[in-house]
Amino acid sequence: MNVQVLFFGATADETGEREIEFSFDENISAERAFAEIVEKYPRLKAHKLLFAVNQEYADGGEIIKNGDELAIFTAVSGG
Amino acid sequence: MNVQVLFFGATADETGEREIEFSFDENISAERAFAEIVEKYPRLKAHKLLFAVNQEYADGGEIIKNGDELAIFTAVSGG
Amino acid sequence: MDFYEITNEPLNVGEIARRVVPVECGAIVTLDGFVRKFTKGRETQYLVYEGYEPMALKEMEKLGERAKQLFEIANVGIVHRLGRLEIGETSVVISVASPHRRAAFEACEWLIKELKKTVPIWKKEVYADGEIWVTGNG
Amino acid sequence: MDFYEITNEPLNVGEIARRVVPVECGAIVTLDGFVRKFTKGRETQYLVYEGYEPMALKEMEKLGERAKQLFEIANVGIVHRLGRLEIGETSVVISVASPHRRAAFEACEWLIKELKKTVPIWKKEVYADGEIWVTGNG
Repeated sequence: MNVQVLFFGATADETGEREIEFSFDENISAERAFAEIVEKYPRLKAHKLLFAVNQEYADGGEIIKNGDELAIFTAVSGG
Repeated sequence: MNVQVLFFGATADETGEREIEFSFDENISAERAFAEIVEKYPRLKAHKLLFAVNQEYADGGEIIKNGDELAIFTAVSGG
Repeated sequence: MDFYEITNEPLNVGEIARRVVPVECGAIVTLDGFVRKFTKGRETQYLVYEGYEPMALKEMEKLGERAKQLFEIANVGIVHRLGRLEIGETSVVISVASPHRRAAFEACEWLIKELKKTVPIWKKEVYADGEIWVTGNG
Repeated sequence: MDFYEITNEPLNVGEIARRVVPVECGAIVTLDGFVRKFTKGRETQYLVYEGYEPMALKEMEKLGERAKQLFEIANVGIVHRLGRLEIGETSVVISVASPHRRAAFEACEWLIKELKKTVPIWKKEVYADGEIWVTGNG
């Protein structure tokens, strides 16, 4: 099962990526999915991270489905 | 001794005047001066009036001088 | 730059707001007061604002100076329009620039409240069947 | 009309503010956030804003809907600019129209505070000797 993972700002700089494809086992939770991604890009651990699934803030309990859009970013600083 | 007296909005409508000359005895207080003006235009008594001397709100104790600019108007409603 | 103006021309809110910006500031709060179509359920056709101009300018400037003592703000701009105003036209713009937005919100709200109490400008509401000079709450 | 937009073009504060005006309203309060020259004493050359656009629009709309539940306001408009912004250029405009100005001030201040916490947009400050992605306070 494949998902898209998006990075922005500081997380895009740390990973060198803005958008990647990532494969997971079926029925993985958001919490585990994001942990796997962070393991692949350990420099992300230097930051306090926020996570979104399908353009909504994730609480970790979501079950990731094929084709979902995940995003990892730092605390927002717009305005 | 002569002063100018200005009316605005409702007080201009009540007096039919926007600007008049008025004569007073020397050393008259603002309180007495305004009372004399209101006596001449009794329709002003229908309103809660505010008074200014030389473009400053008057407390009544000011001594009116020749050439002063007096004004009588109702509670302001700008904005 | 602070400024206090009275004009018979239409007001450009954005242009007024930008004039209060110093380089060290990060936020402008602007109040844009305008002509309502309905006042207490009655339909207004248009408004006429009249002012005691030299005194109104003095009072506006006093308010700006007082606001700068009371709040941590950098600049204040107040522009009031006089004459006939149609529905939806801006009658007054108050812009406050400050490094921290909290002070700008507080000062802007304080300024419009005080302006309505002290600045000698009067509003006449014109209806289909008559007109009335609005009296403030003193 | 409520509206929530993200754009790469310069923002016209007055034009944005006027779009939130319904006929029954009497006041618009507008926050105009812009690029400061100095941040904590360090001189910024320019800023780059980046956003997760579809999510940012959703979050902005959620804020507007929540503000209309919390405050007695009529309309909300939020427009955020992205891309490179020079000193003094407007990055965000939040306009709130309401019959009574108190609610507009409160809602506008609440909206900018919440926007800075929840809307996925990031600011990079560029100095003469480096650049940094600003991290919010969560």
